[in-house]
Amino acid sequence: MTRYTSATADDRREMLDAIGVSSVDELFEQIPPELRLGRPLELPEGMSESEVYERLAALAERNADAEKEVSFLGAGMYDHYVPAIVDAITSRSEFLTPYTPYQPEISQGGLQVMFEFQTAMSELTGLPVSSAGLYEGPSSLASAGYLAIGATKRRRFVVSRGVHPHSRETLRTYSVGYGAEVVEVGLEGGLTDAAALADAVDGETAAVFLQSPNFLGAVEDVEALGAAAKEHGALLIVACDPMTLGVLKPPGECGADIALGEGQPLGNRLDFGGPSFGFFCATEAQIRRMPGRIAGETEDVDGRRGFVLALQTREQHIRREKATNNICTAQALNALGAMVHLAWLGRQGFRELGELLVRRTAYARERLAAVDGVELLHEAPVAREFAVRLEAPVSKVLDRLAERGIAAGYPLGREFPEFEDGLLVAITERRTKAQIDELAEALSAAVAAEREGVTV
Amino acid sequence: MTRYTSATADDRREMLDAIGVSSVDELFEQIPPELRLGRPLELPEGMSESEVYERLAALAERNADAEKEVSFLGAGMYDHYVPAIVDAITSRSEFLTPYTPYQPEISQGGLQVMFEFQTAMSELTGLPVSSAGLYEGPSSLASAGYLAIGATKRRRFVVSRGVHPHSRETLRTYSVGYGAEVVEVGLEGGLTDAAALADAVDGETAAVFLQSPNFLGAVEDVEALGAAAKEHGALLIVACDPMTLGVLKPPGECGADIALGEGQPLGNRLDFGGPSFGFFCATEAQIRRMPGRIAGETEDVDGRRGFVLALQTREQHIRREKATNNICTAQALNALGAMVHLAWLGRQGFRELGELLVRRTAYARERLAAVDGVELLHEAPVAREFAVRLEAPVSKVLDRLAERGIAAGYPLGREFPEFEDGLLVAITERRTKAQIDELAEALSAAVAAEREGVTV
Amino acid sequence: MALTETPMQAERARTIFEKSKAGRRAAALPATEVPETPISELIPEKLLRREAPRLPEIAEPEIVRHYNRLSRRNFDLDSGFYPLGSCTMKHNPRLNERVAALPGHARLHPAQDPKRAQGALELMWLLQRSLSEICGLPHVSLQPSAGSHGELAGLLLTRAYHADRGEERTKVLAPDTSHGTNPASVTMAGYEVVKVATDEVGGVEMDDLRAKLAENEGEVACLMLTNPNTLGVFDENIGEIARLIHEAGGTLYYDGANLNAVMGHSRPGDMGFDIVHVNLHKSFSQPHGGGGPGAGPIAVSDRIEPFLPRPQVVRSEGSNGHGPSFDLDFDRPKSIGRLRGFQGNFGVFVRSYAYILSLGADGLAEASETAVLNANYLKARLAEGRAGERLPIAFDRHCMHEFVLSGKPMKRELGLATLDLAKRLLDFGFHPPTVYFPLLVDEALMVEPTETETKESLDAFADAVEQILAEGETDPELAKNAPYTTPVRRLDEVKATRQPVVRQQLEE
Amino acid sequence: MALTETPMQAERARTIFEKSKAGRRAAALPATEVPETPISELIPEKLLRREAPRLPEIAEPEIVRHYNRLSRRNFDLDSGFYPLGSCTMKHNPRLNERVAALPGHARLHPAQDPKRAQGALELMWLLQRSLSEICGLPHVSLQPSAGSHGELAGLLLTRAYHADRGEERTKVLAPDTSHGTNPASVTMAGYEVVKVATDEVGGVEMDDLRAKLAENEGEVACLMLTNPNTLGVFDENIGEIARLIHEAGGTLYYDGANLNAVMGHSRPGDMGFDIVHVNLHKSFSQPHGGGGPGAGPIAVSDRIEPFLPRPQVVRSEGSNGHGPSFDLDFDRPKSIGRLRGFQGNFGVFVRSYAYILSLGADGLAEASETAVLNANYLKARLAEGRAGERLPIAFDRHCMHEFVLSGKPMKRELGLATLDLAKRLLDFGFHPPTVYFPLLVDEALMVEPTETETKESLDAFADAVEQILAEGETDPELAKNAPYTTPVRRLDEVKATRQPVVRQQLEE
Ligand SMILES: Cc1ncc(COP(=O)(O)O)c(C=O)c1O
Ligand SMILES: Cc1ncc(COP(=O)(O)O)c(C=O)c1O
Repeated sequence: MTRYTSATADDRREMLDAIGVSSVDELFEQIPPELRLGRPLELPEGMSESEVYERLAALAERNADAEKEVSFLGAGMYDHYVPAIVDAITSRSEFLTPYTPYQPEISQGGLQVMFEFQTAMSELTGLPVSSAGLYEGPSSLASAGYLAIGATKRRRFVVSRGVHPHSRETLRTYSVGYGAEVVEVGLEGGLTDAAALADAVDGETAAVFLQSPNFLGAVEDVEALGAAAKEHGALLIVACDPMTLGVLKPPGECGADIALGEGQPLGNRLDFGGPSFGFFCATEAQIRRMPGRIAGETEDVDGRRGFVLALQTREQHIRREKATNNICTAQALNALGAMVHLAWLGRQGFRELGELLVRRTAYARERLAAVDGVELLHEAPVAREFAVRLEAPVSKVLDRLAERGIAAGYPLGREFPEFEDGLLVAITERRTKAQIDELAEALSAAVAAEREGVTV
Repeated sequence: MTRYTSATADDRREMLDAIGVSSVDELFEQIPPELRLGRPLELPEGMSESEVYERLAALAERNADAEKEVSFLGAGMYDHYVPAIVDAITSRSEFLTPYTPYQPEISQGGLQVMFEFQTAMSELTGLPVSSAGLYEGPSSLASAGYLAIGATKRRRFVVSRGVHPHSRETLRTYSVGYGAEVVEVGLEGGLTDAAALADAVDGETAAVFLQSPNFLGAVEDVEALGAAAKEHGALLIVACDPMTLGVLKPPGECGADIALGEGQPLGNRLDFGGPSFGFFCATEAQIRRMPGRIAGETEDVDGRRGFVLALQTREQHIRREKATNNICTAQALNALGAMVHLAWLGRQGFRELGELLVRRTAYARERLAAVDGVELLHEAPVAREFAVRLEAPVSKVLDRLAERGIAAGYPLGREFPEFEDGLLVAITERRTKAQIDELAEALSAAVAAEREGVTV
Repeated sequence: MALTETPMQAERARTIFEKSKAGRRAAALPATEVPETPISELIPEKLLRREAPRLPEIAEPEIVRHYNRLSRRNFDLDSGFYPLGSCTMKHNPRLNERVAALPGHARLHPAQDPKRAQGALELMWLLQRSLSEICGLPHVSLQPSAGSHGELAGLLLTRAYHADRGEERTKVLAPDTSHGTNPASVTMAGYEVVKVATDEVGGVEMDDLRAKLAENEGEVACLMLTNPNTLGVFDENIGEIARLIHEAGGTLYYDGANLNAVMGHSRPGDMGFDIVHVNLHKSFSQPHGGGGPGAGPIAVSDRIEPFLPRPQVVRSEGSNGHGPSFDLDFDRPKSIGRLRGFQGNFGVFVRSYAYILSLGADGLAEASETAVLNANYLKARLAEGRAGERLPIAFDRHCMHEFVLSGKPMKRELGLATLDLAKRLLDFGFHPPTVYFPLLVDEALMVEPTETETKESLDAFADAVEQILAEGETDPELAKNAPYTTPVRRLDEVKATRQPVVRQQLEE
Repeated sequence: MALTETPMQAERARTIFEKSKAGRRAAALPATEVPETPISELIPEKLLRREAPRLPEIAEPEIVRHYNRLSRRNFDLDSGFYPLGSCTMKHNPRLNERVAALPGHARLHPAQDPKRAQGALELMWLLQRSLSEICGLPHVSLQPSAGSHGELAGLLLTRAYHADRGEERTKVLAPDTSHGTNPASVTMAGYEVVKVATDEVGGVEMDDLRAKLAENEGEVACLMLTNPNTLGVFDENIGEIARLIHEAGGTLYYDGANLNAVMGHSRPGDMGFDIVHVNLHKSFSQPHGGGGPGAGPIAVSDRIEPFLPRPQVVRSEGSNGHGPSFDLDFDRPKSIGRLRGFQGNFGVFVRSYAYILSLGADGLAEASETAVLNANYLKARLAEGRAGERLPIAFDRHCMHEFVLSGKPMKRELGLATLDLAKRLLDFGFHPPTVYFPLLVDEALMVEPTETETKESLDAFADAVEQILAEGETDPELAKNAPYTTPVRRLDEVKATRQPVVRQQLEE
């Protein structure tokens, strides 16, 4: 008997009698003998709670996390401060342990949270309809592609190179499945090449994918770029960073049909990449093509206000092969974290935080640009992240800064061979002026040392 | 407006109008001008949540806690593993934030927990009546003295030197107040000197105080020692370590009138000494003299089972100067932690844990005794802690072990000048055989180095 | 005084937006510290937002109250019995939450240099090995975010596998008992679903399978199966099924949602499956969170391995004195590519690995044993008395970890639909079983007690069903109008879909 | 279907012991690792326990369910308005819980060498300095475990102070409005209480004070005062009172339970108090935990300092380049000694220091301002309509952070006792005010809203009182039999004291 099960020897006897078998093994006889394992799994024996804790704490010790070092890593996930009330609320059993709210009468807590979350994301993106949350950023973008095919009956995607490389790659992976061609449009001065984009879009284009701020941190003129899509009846799909939407014009006001993105910056910890959530907002026109759960308001038999899963006829458990998406279990708890974080920030705080990020990012960009051996990779306006070029091998410089307890940023080389010398630097409200100054100082020392070939 | 208050400018205006004053200052005019501070407090400005977190995390970093080093420190508080469900339950708002249950109809959760806790502590100590929890160990012992005076109308205490020095000192502090004489009886071979005790007790003695295992870890023969108290009609008051009561004979079976102690080992973290709780159990005869809250079972008007604060006529809010004790706010949440821990351990686990401690302690004692330059301070039987003598300056040896990330134990010198060379070593289920071996090895090296006068 | 409603019913729903008051706030932010340059000097005006989004304005105390009170309007696993078929609502150990919250896990950036994330990569590698052993398949990718994501991955792997052999197949077989995500994934992966019938003992109808294979010769890319299937029945013909599919050149996909029945007893790989997804939020105790997060790692055979998603966690033996080291391998030319960002739901991996460490080999096997024992016991209890009459078991045989009843007689004889029984169960403090699934059983009730329930809970549930059926004989209206004691009563779901209101409307 | 009881009422109380079943368990323990020597070979048989204590036997899932369900039978501050007079039920920030849980705090052993606990000692020192500034007294000891413990400390300090001057005094003065812990502490400290009357504006009756001082000349050791007092009234004569007590050679003790009214506005030290206790679980946001933990640090004047408890946290300036360092000072010859083990409730210190850092100088002052504003507003609202008639304010003047109403007219005119009103408030979802305290007001209702409540909550409470009084005019039985919607209804407290049942009885 493990500590999580309760069947005592007596219980087993009574239960087996009631079933009418003499042993549990008899119940497993429906498995053909040759398919029974017949040996213990080759796994360690069970451990006590304290031993499991020690084991995992020892593993955790071997990671350089943002509590141990000063991190300027971003590239889609950011070291924002998650307020204590987020943990206090998301850790309540009542939110942590239920399944998807299939029985609305006893799931009003979770359903109302979804409704509130949809309202908040709709406010942020400026689009009227929001899903209750998808897996995470890149797969949400790929799901938008699936929606676009359904909406336009076309199978050609035009994607800016400014879209997160993980999103572009995921879109490609999915496209092989549902059958779509992906055309990429390059960057000019850190921004999507408008002319190339206009050329690439045609009457066969199902959707145009942009990201703003884009992967290099540059704020795109979505409205202007989107014109090409409008003209040819393609959907305009915009990935965005929710933390910038207190300051930047919302996609909905820029003509986007769909706004989506990675939700981690809102109330979710880094967790080495997940779980977080993807948000997905769209125009009324797309409401019956949306992926994922959507909560809707209704009434009970006595006229009480209540909430249910609405438009379930889109979903796999009803529509099966005709579903608008296959998603089932998604990220309800992570969306709750986001909602609590947004309520905590509030209307004023959310804007102030956005402005704080813009100002500290501008400061950091200036400080680094002033460093000898460091120059800006582009001059486009930025909101919370920016790219520089180093006149020394990026990975070597990063190792030197790591020695000093600084994760200086994200090396662009692997995903942007054209920026082999590129480094992406992200700012959050946790990165103080002092830390930014320290980064500049350390970077200058490291680049200099590399150029002089000093060995670590 | 701080983030914890809600009065907006509009609110203030409306509220001031309703009150009929023009400003909040007017409300403060009842304070004579010369007594108004008239300047801001000399404290830093308020900080954001993330800044407060960083500040306190930086302070915490500067402590060598049991997560950072291997700790054999005990002396009344022990590094036991607190199961995760304890935190999960004690952190629920419903337990964390209410006041003392003055309105029983809406406090059944807390009141039933008290009732369960009383049952558990009664089972552990073998005494029928338990309080719902006092501040902590030593002050509970001092409160027992106050009870003894009320019960016997005598004012002389006989205390074994084996009782925790903090308890003895606290008893002295209190005795100066309520007026009692404290007579101390020494130790022989680590145990209370039975003959001296018998001599010290007389017809004027209100109570005899013993501790088992005593401060040096030795298991006392409470029954035998207690005879003297019985003979002269003094109360037998026994301090004990709850974690040993799965193995050791409960005080109730040894003739104790009162069993009490520090509750920290049960479900409470170290917290640099508090908050924890004191437990206090007694015979039926003392029920109306007990200190602190006691929950009792009763019924509601419809005959439903329910719980209330019983015997409140003992308490200060009813009896005022005639109260059996002045205690009010105590440690309800800490007692809940203990109850959950005890339920988690369960009847079998609690005994097994006690046996584990006895066996690992015996092993550690043997290993250390075998170290050159280390010898046992006494040969008496021990349960979870033991004392050794070092043939090198204790504080220097401790510094050397600290260098290796080991807190080797508690130096006896300050409180026991006669054991200037004494070290008290505690064992919990978190101290593995490997760590014990490492301690022996490190101790041997350190003592040797000190004797050879090697400098660190 | 007569009660007209429960206290919770009396409290009408108000969203946090309706509790907002201009000027209030909970957050205090750090000082800017750097020059307060006007934003419009840093970013062109036309790219800026005019009005701040209308997020709620409310101080911290009321935010906490709002969500605490809301939480109590949920039924949860920590409140009572939750026999929701196919969802494996087993206990969620809090230890797992504790270890997942360690800063070394929770504040580790996913783009951290692998050299400085060795603990995380080793944990992922260890989890991969564990799942590989449990599934009986040599290779594992942890990337998929949930079961359905794993299914899509499996189908894309199938496509890549066939393409690599120069074939393009168009059909995927799935039994009529399959879960909705299966066909949905098939379509998303660009395939067409071909249904296979179920035989009289609840397994795949072999003749129909042969027929479908013949009809679609050379076209069948894959057969997706759940075993034990959604009827809780272990398909004894699985060996033969595998032979047929492989003969036909297809891959065999195992929907691992029901793995909790066979851990340590039987392995999909040994049954002949090529691809398996595992729902860590089912068999491996990741809390469901009211609808996620989860994770859907996949285990595959050698022939599928080359196509696994990128990146893969790899281990290299330590050289000269150094221990082994771990890395992310991106250099996988045949890979289907990414299914999502970064490395997957790591926080879920930590919890599930902690669970595997806690139970160990014996514990996992014992968990499945007890799950099967509990299911068969509850089935036996429900075969007694009224339940036995009105709610017969759909396929009368020993079940594995779950079983399906049919409410058809109850409906015919008492006029009570399965939905009515489910709603009435709410008044008895139980979460109802899964209803109306699988589709081939009318008025289906799918019951999965899981191993972490006590005999007492199973008995209480059986007694409640008996009592509801007894009520139904005398007063069927009681169940038809249930529930009575829940925070809200039966809700109008049609309205919510006909005129969808999907967000709070706000003034100004 | 008519509701006969609420779901919670329908669930009868069962203790965890009653849910026990032999053989079940939640804990798995580490292996012994060392020789399994029979215990009786290590400890003599006669010292060993025969039967293991009958603790519950139950697996983890049911333990979690038991306590989660129990928790919902509590009303708590995070559920609603809690105007419990004298208890300062202000919001408990979760940030404080987070920082208290950091391993550097939570797993720090109290006997750790001060050299290796510098962060903890510095935190204690910083908290001491903060409280010193807030109280206007130069020296602080954090040792006392709660308010009443602080009172005892203060009285023992008083005794030591007099003894040091070769005097032994026997009497302590306290107003009839004082909290029960005051006289109880007086007796415990070996003194005799002498009551001082209250004047028509709620302050100390000066003539009576003079008389009592004269009657007990040379005998008065101390006057214990709460200011603002338990009527919520600030005693304007405090200057004169201090002069008289000091003239008489006594010490002046400040019960700091009401400090929340004056933080940053007025300081006990400046009022002439020698000794102050602070309830960190009131003004400084430590959660009450259903009756603790708390902490009751004391701040004292120079003449009391030599007698402070041992050990004291001290700071020494850093020499040659090193920063300052912190230590525990045991060498205090005149100290009254210890009041408890180790250094006090450190975990509480962390929370309260985090609170002080969060609010800062302005925030603390603003908190007191808003507390006073909220109290006066609610007082004004309750002076309207029926409440104004039936529940007059005991002392009609501006209050500080709380105020006291008298239910005397309500009782006379409607036959409703204050208790009935309190119980009826439970049905409206409010925690009632403190009742029947202070004693000198009949049918007293002591209302303290605190600064963290919204105007909406205050209005809702006032409306509820109005409605209950209106009901009372037409149907007084309604309130007399209230509550109706709570998990249990009115409980028989007499029975619980007459035939006390204070533990679960168990078989075998
Ligand atoms: C049989 C079966 N297959 C697939 C799924 C889909 O898994 P997920 O919800 O993790 O996407 C589920 C659970 O919902 C299921 O029960
Ligand atoms: C006025 C007053 N004095 C003293 C106390 C006692 O404080 P504590 O409960 O912390 O011992 C209280 C609170 O109960 C109080 O309200």
